[in-house]
Amino acid sequence: MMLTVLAVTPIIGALLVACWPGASGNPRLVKVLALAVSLITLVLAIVVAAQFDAAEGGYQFVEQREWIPAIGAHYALGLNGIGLTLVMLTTILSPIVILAAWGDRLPNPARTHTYFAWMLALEGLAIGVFAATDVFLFYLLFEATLVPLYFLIGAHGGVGRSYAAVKFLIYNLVGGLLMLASIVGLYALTTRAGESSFLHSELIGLDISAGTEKLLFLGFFIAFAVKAPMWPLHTWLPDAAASSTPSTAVLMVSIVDKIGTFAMIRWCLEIFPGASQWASPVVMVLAVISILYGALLAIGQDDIRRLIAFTSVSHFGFIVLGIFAFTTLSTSGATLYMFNHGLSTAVLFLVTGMLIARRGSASISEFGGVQKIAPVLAGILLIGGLSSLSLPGLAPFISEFMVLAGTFTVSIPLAVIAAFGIILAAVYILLMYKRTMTGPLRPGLDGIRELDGREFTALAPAVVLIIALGFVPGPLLSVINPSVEPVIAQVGAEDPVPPHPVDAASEGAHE
Amino acid sequence: MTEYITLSFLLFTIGAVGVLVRRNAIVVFMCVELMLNATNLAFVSFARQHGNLDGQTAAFFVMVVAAAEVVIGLAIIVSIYRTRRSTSVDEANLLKA
Amino acid sequence: MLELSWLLIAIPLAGAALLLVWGKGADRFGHLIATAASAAAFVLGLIMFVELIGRGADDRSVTTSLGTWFEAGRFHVEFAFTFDQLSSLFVLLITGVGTLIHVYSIGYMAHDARRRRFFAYLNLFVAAMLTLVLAADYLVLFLGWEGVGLASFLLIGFWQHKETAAAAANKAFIMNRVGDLGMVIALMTMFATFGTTSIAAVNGAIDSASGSTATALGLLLLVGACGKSAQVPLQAWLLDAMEGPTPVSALIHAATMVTAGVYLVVRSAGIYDASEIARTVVVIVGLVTLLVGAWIGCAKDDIKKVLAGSTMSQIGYMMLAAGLGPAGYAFAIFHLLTHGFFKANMFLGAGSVMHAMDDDVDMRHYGALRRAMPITFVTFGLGYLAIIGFPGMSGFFSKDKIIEAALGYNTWIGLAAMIGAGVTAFYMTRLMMMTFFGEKRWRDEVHPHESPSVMTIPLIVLAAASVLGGALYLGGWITDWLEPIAGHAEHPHLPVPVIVVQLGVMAVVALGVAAGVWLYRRDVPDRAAADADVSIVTRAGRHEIYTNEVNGALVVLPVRYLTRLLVWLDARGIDGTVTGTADRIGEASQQLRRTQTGYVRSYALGIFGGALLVVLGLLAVTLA
Amino acid sequence: MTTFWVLAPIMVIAAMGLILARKAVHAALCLAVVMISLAVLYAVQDAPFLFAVQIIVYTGAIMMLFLFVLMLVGVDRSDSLVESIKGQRLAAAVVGILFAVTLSIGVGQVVVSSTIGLDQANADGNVEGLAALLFTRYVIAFEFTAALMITAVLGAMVLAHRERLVTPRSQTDLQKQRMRDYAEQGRHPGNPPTPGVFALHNAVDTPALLPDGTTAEESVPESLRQRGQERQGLDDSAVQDRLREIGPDEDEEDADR
Repeated sequence: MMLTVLAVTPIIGALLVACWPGASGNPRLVKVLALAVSLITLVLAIVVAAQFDAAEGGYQFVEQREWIPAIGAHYALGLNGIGLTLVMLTTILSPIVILAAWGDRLPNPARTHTYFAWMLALEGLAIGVFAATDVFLFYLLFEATLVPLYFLIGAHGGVGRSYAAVKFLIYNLVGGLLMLASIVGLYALTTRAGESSFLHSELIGLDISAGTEKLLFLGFFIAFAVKAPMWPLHTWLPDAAASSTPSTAVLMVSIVDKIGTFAMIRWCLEIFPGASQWASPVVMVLAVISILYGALLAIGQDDIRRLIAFTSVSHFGFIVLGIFAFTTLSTSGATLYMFNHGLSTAVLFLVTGMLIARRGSASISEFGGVQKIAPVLAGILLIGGLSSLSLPGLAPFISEFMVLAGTFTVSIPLAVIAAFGIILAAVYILLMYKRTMTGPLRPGLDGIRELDGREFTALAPAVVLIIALGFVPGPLLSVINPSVEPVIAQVGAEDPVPPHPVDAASEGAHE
Repeated sequence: MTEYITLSFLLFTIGAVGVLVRRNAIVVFMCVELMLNATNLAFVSFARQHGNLDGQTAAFFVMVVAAAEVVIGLAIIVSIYRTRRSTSVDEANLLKA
Repeated sequence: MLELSWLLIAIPLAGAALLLVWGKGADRFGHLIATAASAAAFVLGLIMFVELIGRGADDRSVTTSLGTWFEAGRFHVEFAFTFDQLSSLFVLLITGVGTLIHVYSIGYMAHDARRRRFFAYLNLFVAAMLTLVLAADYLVLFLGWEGVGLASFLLIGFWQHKETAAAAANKAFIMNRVGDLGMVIALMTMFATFGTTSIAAVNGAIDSASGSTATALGLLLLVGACGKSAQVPLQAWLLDAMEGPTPVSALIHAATMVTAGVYLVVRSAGIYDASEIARTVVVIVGLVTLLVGAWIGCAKDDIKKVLAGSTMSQIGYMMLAAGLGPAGYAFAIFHLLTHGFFKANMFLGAGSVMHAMDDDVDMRHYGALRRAMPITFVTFGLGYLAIIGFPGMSGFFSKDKIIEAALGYNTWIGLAAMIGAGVTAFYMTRLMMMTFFGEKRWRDEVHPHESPSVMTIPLIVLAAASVLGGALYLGGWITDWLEPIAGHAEHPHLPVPVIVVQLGVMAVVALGVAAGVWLYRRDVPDRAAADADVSIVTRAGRHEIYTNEVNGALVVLPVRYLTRLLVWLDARGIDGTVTGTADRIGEASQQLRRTQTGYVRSYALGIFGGALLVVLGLLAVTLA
Repeated sequence: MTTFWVLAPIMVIAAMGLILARKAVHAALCLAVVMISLAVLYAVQDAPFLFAVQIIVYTGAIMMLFLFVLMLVGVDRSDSLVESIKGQRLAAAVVGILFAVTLSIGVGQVVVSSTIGLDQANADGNVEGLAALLFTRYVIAFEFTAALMITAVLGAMVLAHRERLVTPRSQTDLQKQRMRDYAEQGRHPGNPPTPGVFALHNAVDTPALLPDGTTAEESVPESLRQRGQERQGLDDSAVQDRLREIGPDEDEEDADR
């Protein structure tokens, strides 16, 4: 029941926010209400995390009920370490995002309550996606997340919002349709094998012929590659990010896009291990292209939000690379990367969003010298940027290194080429920082305010987490590792043994 | 038996073609009635073939519905005629953007 | 006590965090907190050093682990620190010189509104640098490595309102990232080969791996070292880094951070011992940088850039020594320490001069400052004597040893190093002559004055260290001390007796000094000759032998064009395909729209046709 | 069977007449023929009740309604047979023929079992048999048809009813309006000309000719004009033609000279 409560709480909250009498005339009430709901959800998530037995590894808090017996669909929820990580990310980011969204200038202020309601609805649906262990339920929730995002972008975004929203929707619907076709295929297979079922546990053991498996795998994978987004299916992201509010962008990139990479692990790797092995070389090459391509395009952007969107393309490349390298190290790293990237991108999007709101323009060339009058804002931007370029001591470094090191044991050339991303990351982040924050103050920027208390409160938890996880990632990894190991075993891969292993414990610990 | 059904189909097709080619709403309407009658004939014939009265019952219901439909249809034609002074179905092409 | 090495790092780190988080409230006393933190780390380091000396020779490496940093699969990183002979020396250098520079900065930055921030960054740097030298695992070392890079970035760009400072900071960070790429690949190679990145484990197990692995590791680490230590070909950032406040140049870009590459090579002695090729490349890199640095030092008029060129050159000596293997490791560290003293001394002296000259850095505007700033002059002069290797000064011992070792390795390399010593003497003499001797060339509104005692006391202490640093070599102490890490150094087999070498070096140095004095004995014009009027050698030196241009043409421009091309391709190619498809569908729909005439009879025809199709379909199914 | 073979051609011809007749009234009469013939076919097929209903409901009520509406909207008017939608007629013909052919082929497949006949079902009488079905198995549907009929009646009333939206204008108002129009637009304040004043055609559907030879549209009664039943084109040339038919006009010839 715990998971249902967790997922339904924000959705009830969304209904409350949307329907609260007089909500449309009282934005402040709406904001407080939404924040309260998201905080309650966070508390619930912490309760779940506290009860989670990290060492056990398998699915916990399992709920399973018959839903549509005719096709064998179940209402089945359960969390493993990977799911828990992403649920925590969702519940941690939601209050941050909602608090940061308080000051958003919406195209139609009278609809503020729907803005916050959609955010909460998205939170609830995302939790459901991460917890679903029935592929039919997963698919429904996966597609349902498009609805809130569509409205968040299309109704509450900025310039070009309807174009971006439609582009986002069509891209993701096309991916979703391919996945639906694969799900129908799975249904046919299970029906033929005996009893129709969509349950993850049933599908894992399913006997699929190699050709069919590849086709079904592709249906799933393309849907997730669009979501993730991977080169060359990425072009919806920059538009969507540039046309939405910062909070929407965070929800989209930090949470919803993670569904893609998360689902690659849960559905592609576990259900189609053979096909995953088959596709892995191509996917890894695509991932490396994403890394470099995203980074190079980020360098060439003038719109800050598009820049961050392209950095995300690059980072998602790392995540996918880690997943498809099939080593415990890289896949754990990829999972950790999802969490860390969520945090660092949230900080970047929100803090630049605050900057953009102050200036009324997202063009880098319109800024300059802001550091002088808003040092705290500049500092947080720098920390966010440094985490994005994976500076050791900040959370993303560990995950990026894990991904690279794990990949290196599988393919040296790919890991080395991908590592060039770390140079490009420095270029795009530091150029952006330099052009916006340093140098003489540009005329017209005199009115830029320092972060106010609310904004600082919204950003501080994420910044603290980024720094803390840079030094103490242990708690997260202890949850992730036991869940990743069975995945790697299911794929049938084994961690390569170093040719000249050293027993680190005995060597390193001599006094 | 086959000949009754064939006649029914023939009448139905003629009715349908009439709907397609005539522009006077009243005539179009009459063609629709012809189509309904054609189906009734099929119903009655099938009733005889199967040896029960369900077909005739169906034909009866069709007649009832047809009567109701004619009442409403003609009322609509009259009211359209009142506003547009025409009974041509081509004039009512507001569906076109 | 020796298990407290983490505390060494924690103290300045806490200082930095405190100053940054406290905010404006700490403006009045922030610098004192930072200085106290640095001093406390020094005291703790000193106590630990004394304890280490008290221990037996084979019991001088203490590793303490704070626990696991992260682990997954076969990978496991301990957050562990090693306090041993090598790191203890570095701890003392970093905290000692660091504390002096903190003290100096109190005076130097007194009028800067953001002084608290400056001290926070300095403390951050000290913490990161200590992490670097204390790390027991290459990954922890990399943490410190990047930490000092960050501190360097923040401090070079400290005066962010200057475009040049911000650009220099970016350049430093990005060029270092190129080096870091080598480091990261080295780390991955270590993991893939040995399943660990522990320094002790990797260096211990390197013999079991193939020679090519050792060579690869050696070269990759060298790439990292080149980036951090401003060695050719990644040296271009160091001269620009002089945009930072002078104490930063002294601490980070002279005494400590830039020598991290040398530390890395010495720390990875096991790896380099296993690969002749890697060592040779280190020697070549060191030698080339040595000469290039000296060359640049001769041509610049900016006092800080001369010193920066000199730093490059001196680190080149250290690299050269480190590349010689066990014969040179100890001398590399020895020179590193003495250089840390005298170069910090001279940078601070230069800062003192600039302070007096209203932040003018052009030596052509100086002249005859010896009377106006006697303490600065004397301390700077002692540093000068040390760097040129005046007999008895610290530099004399450390540099001589390197040249001897180089001669023992290869006569030509030794001779080249010797010539480098002569050139060093020349450009340092030039600097002395232009700054402190000759006629006054400063403008009348400038009133040179001696700096306050908070700045001169560190100068005096460092000058004393520059003079006395050679004491470390008394009785070969430093080679013995480092032997467990660096291996036993054989006495080099020289073609000529040692005394001949020493006399030869002295002769070359004397020549360099004489040339400097002769050329700049009279007044120097207060404006440099135009590029066209000087020899091609001078011109190249002024332009830092055109490395910026080369980098620009080979890296920056191609990347910029590639970026533009990709932006265009993304919009036209990939997104163009997508939007193009959408447009085609839209056009097709426009065509199809024509069928929607709005005539009800058309729709009826459609219905009828559809019915026909359904019937046909049904028939087809039944008949089939 | 004789009845069928006699009636079937008549019905097909009448049906063709329905879609080919220019005038709606003719079409309605054709339809009536089809319906009555159908009624006979029902009778032949042991459906006396439906025979009666067909005559009463269709031929009696529905056809009357059709004719009623036809009278209302103009009985004389014949439709233009020129097709306005390109290809509509051809397409309709092709689809229709294909449809008929396909269905006829289909019938051969469907109607295979022999005819049972209704003798047994009609043992208690056709009406009783139908009644038994209607009031047992189909009673709910039957009730719904009742509801449908009521709704239809109400619907027809709502649709055909015209609410008076403005108070009717009195003679005084009309007169005032007429004078205002005269003042503002110069419209003739007197009665409109009567139709056919230059009695070339002795009918109310002929517009009057004005002195300059043009026609006065408003001379034709409005209801005729709305139905589009006024005679067109009594323009100058038509007048001349008519005059020539009547006989040479001396004045005209004088003028020519």
